[in-house]
Amino acid sequence: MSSKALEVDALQSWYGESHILHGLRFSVADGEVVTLLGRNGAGRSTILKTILGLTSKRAGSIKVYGTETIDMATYQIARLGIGFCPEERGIFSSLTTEENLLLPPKIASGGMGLDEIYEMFPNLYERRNSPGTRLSGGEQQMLAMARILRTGARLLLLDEITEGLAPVIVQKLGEVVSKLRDKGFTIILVEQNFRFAAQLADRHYVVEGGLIVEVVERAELGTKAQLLNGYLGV
Amino acid sequence: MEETILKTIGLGKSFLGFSAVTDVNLSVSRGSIHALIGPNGAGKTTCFNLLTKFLEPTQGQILFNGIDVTHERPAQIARRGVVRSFQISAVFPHLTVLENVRIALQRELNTEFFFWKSGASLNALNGRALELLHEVGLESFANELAANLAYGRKRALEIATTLAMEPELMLLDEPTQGMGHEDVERVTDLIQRVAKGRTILMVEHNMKVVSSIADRITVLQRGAILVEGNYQEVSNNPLVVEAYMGSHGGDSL
Amino acid sequence: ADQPPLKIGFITDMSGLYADIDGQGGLEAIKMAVADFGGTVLGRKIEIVSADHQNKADIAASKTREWIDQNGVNVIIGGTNSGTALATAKVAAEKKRIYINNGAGTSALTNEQCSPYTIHYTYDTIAMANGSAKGLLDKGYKNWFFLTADYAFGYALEKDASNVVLANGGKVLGDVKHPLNASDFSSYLLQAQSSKAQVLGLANAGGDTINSVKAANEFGITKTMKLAGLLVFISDVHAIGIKNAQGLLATTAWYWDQNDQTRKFAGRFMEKMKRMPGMVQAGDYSSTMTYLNAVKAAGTDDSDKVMEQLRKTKINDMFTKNGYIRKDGTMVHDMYLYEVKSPAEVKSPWDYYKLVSSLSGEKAFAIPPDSKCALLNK
Amino acid sequence: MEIFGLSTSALLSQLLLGLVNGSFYAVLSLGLAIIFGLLNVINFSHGAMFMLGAIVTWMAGQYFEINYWAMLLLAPFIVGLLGIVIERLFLRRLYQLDHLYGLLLTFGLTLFIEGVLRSIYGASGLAYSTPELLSGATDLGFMVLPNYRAWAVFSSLTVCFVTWYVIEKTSIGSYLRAGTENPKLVQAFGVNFPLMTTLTYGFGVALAAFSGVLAAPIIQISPLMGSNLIITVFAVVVIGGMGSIMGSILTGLGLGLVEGLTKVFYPQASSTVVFAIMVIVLLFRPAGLFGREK
Amino acid sequence: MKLAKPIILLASIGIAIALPHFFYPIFLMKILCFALFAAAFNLLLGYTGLLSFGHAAFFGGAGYCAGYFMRDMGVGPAIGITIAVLFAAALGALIGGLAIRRQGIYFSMITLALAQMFYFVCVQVPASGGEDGFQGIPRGDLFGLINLQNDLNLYYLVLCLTVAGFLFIKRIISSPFGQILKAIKENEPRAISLGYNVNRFKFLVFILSAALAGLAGSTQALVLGFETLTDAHWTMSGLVILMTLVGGVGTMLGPFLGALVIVLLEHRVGEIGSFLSQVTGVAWFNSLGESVTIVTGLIFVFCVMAFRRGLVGLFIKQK
Ligand SMILES: Nc1ncnc2c1ncn2[C@@H]1O[C@H](COP(=O)(O)OP(=O)(O)OP(=O)(O)O)[C@@H](O)[C@H]1O
Ligand SMILES: Nc1ncnc2c1ncn2[C@@H]1O[C@H](COP(=O)(O)OP(=O)(O)OP(=O)(O)O)[C@@H](O)[C@H]1O
Ligand SMILES: CC(C)C[C@H](N)C(=O)O
Ligand SMILES: [Mg+2]
Ligand SMILES: [Mg+2]
Repeated sequence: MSSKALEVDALQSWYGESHILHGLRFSVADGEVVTLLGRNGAGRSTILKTILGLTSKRAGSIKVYGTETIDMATYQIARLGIGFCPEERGIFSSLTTEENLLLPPKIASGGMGLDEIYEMFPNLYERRNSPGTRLSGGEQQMLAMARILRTGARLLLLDEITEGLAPVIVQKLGEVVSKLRDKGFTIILVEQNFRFAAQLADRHYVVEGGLIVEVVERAELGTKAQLLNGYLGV
Repeated sequence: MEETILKTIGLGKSFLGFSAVTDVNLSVSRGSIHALIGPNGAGKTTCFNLLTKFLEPTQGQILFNGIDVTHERPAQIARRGVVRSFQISAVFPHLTVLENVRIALQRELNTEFFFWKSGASLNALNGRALELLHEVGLESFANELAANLAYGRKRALEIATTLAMEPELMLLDEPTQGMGHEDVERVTDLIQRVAKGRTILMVEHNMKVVSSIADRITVLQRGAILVEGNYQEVSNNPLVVEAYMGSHGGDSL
Repeated sequence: ADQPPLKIGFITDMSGLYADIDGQGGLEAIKMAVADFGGTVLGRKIEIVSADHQNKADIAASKTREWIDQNGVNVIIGGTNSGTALATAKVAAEKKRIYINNGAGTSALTNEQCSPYTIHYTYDTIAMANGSAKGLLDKGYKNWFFLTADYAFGYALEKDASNVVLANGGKVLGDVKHPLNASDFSSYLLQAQSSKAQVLGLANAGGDTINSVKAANEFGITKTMKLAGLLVFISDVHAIGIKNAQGLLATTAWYWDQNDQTRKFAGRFMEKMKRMPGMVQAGDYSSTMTYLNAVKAAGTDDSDKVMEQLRKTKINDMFTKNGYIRKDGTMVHDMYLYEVKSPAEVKSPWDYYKLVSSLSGEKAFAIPPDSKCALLNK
Repeated sequence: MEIFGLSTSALLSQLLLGLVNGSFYAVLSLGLAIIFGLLNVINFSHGAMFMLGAIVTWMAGQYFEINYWAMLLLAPFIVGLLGIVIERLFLRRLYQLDHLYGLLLTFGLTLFIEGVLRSIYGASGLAYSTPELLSGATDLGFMVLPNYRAWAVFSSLTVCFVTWYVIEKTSIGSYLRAGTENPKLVQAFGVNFPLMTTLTYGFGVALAAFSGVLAAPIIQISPLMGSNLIITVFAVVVIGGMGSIMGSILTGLGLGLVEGLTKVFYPQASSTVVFAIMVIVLLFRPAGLFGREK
Repeated sequence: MKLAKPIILLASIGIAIALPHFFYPIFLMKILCFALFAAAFNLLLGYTGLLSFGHAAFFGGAGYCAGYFMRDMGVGPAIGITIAVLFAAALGALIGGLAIRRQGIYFSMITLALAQMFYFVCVQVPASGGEDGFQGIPRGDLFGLINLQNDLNLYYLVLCLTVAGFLFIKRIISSPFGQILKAIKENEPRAISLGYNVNRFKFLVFILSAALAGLAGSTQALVLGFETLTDAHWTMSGLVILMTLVGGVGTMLGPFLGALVIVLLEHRVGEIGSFLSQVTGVAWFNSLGESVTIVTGLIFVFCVMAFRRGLVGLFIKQK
């Protein structure tokens, strides 16, 4: 096993005719937490989707735990141990909350138990029998996050998980993510909420126009604050 | 004119035995920006749905300008001047930005059923529509299809359309959700600007926005009102801190 | 030699429900007739144009109109389906062109909608009803129950048959109407059975007849009642299968195994089409011949003159003996009542029928007492 | 005893016959409901697949002397394979689009398949006889029920139940339901959804073919035998609640009964009654009898 | 460039006037009637987002109604068609009134079901002539002035009616009313929240569409001289959907092209086949005539797979 959870090189990606990613290179070691920062439309969500092969076309190289995946089908990539929490949440209206939670198949051992998850998100326990899309916006967000914790995936791609959540929940989610990091999960976070990201990440990538324009290590946060401000307007 | 523009008495809604909103007595005073906050699933969106009659209340009464509107249809409520935005942005994607706004303006002409009338008669509305677009900074996009706008601009368009209805009361559901910092600031400014002469009731999780513009805040929890007050009062209330704001005082940004 | 060709237009169901009764086989029969005639008449080449009306009256009528207006077609031969036939007849009459129908059942063609240019050649509902009902009544089957398809054609069959039954001292114990193209007949059959009638008259056609006979066997109704198909084609018997069809009574104008002439025609047809011809296809052949003979005899293709010639000629060929065209357009000829053989009696493929009785043309095509056809009184 | 001028035994026998037909509707509408509910495709070719089941059975008997019992399994398999080919070649490319396109495509395929078979076998039909083992009838006292019809009900209901169980009670079912809404996401969870959809379509179509085999000995086998059925079966699915598996089964059976009664009291209307029911049901229960409102 | 439009317009008018001298007028009229029918249908599907699966009821119903008044009541074509259009509108109010309360596929199904019930009435009522069809509708003359027995005269009348129908539809679409229809199609909840009672709009547009379909149906009955059950059957509802889709949904030209292609197919496959076999020398094409359904089927499959935007998509470039 490689010590790299993810290695991306010369990555390009398209939606139909529009060329979104123009050759990215970055890598994430096993057990690291990194964030992708940037403005609306910079292409951060697209990076996550491209890793899973969800865009219409992609080129370059993506190695997941050492396996080249550029020519693999989405479901095969996922089975290498990736858990994905999409931006639009993707809750299924024809399934109940609990069915939504149980939906993603286990792809490796070591996932969390249902009890553990309900303890973490009591709202979900309360609403477990109602149809997934009848949940409030925030509850759906929790559900989207919770359901990938069960699967045993070790590499988590989390897209704007704090969006629409009450501050207390955001805080709690921060705790969850650090706990996951402690357990050795590898996490890629896409965030608008810089404060949230800053506490958690080992490294930040700034994305603009489909390229990585800056890398900021945790230690450099103080020195590069000005720079980040310029890119993100924080 | 009454001081209170909107008042609910014992408003409640339950879904198959689960009560999402219980006994809410809300009063919104004219001319204010009133924020509705609370934990996820507290019933904020449901309240909005009840106020605009997208949902039928199981209990209680809704008074708008002192008139009981509990049993009116959604379109009637809108005609009274209560207009909402949606949690997920709602525009007419294949109409141009200008047409989007015109749809809302068109009602005042009272020609909406005139299928024999020329479409050119609507050009009379262009001036006003452009004015509104100017207000939200979109006039240069007037002939663009709404579908091609960036997210933050779609929200701005939605607000412009809502304004076109000359609403007395605007209901905004998480207007800044999913926006980058610049957009958040732009929309916050926008809300403040359009609030002049109107009343705004908004749901928002971004405490920066709430603290900077809300005159009054109602905190919902589990479908019921927990406390009410200005930002200072609410953010220092231990119940609110525990249920909603968390130890960072909600200022996670 | 610069004479324009004489054109025969053939329009029928080529692709739908009734395509086996007429369709490609009918076209082949007409081609055989033209070839047998020598390919030319009055020094003109004989041409055939054909079309599929898809059982849609509008297509039938507009095609006919177009053929006459634009292509100079001299005679229209039309196939199955009453609706299309009535619409075509109307156009032909308006344009004064001869229209010969083989395959449509409706007697309206020679009754309320009769025209001096329409010839109804092979059979009509009256002849079918007479054939079946008379034959059975003579054998002592007096009590009838009808299973009737719920449309004009089914009603006509039932009405014509029950008139005959009543006129000959029989009784109609009841009827049940089923929607067109029903797939399950068990319910109707049980209703029929409980009437305790001796004969079950099937006033339907095609798939409906086939399915009724199949179900009647399954429910053992054939043991207690005699099944009389008021309009059964040999292709239907083929589809039902001899095991289920045995004992079924069927009236027909023509059967391939009647005599040497019919067998010879059938053999030639079989070679081309890989199936035996039915009465409609035989009628196509015969009517084409008859028409061409009349053109030759009249020395012109003028519709009125040819019609006159047709009316005064007796038809004697492999299709019928001493047939003639009555004033209302009916071609009057003998009809035959057959019974379907039992599997043991069948000696060769398509050897399905044994003769029960025959009925003279006058009796079979009796003019209805209340006929509204004005031509009859001229 | 008499009810509406009909003896109890007559009424019972009519109801039983209704149930027989109902079980055909149940299997057919089940297949349609699965395909609609899980793939979002309005499978207009369902009637053609039903017909193919019957014709393949006839062909196997005619040309290869394979008997009914073998075909009961083989015909659905063969037609299912055809379904798989159709899904791979055509339908696959239409999932992202409006329902209409799936409908239009399957409508076109139906015309094509029916047209080709009609030009080979004609329209009047092919004969197929009841298997020896099931010929004969049983006297139930109030009526004589052909053994074959009893078998048809029994086997249909068994197939329906098993299918329902798999879809509603196993995880395969929940993948399918979720995949209807958001196929990409389900794949992102590591499920080979394209394969599942292909197999599901194949299975739905195989159900239709199974029903076709069952029908072969009792109704006329002809290239057009399915074309009148499809619209009724479609109505059944709508009344049951689009996509509801149990709904389509129960409604199928129920419709058989209602139709049976109509055949006694107002036979002409027996093929229209389903639409009257549909209007009434939809006006009062917008999502069908067993459907969930969105 | 400014001149292009009027030139195209003038050319089309010229062609339309000259056409019956080159092609068979009745056939042309049939295409016109179906084009109008498809355009009426498209007003609902393409511009309001409502898929009616019951439009045959209006088309066929109006045909019967016009036939009945013209043949059995002896009224002239102008009055006959007017009554038939009113009848279709009333039927539209009935069916639409019930159907618009439901959405999506359920809306389509209610329209289908009600149309099937109407079909049942057509089958049962003796006046319709059942399967034999309602035969012998007289063409009469227009206002006692223009003799419609003459195919050319009738052609110009039908042309005028169709063009008027198209212009009317165009007007509806661009009218203030049409704007709201578009808004409903795009985002119904938003239209409601802007204070529009969407059901009223749907109701009105449904009636307009039914009335126009009725105009097409009654005109066709006048042209052909009879009316049959085919026109009221659900397959006719299916056919009009196909025409619209094949031509291009939500465009003015689409329904016209779709009708042209489908009517051509129905009537001309045989000839197209023999033409092809002459050109290519492949004898198989000759047998095309017997296989209308096979060819039609293939064309639909082809359209769905390759020309999803309809024929119009071939002319208008991608956005
Ligand atoms: N499905 C799609 N089809 C076409 N273009 C798309 C699609 N999704 C995203 N884009 C475009 O790709 C670009 C990058 O989008 P992406 O969603 O990756 O941005 P992001 O950085 O995640 O921003 P956001 O804050 O809005 O989520 C944007 O210009 C967007 O308009
Ligand atoms: N249609 C419905 N059926 C059943 N339960 C519902 C329905 N709509 C909302 N709920 C439930 O009611 C509660 C309140 O939901 P609501 O959407 O009003 O929350 P909210 O305060 O807007 O939360 P958020 O901030 O997360 O958007 C939630 O627990 C939700 O699951
Ligand atoms: C059985 C068919 C050839 C007759 C057809 N039903 C008719 O109407 O004439
Ligand atoms: Mg994003
Ligand atoms: Mg909410």
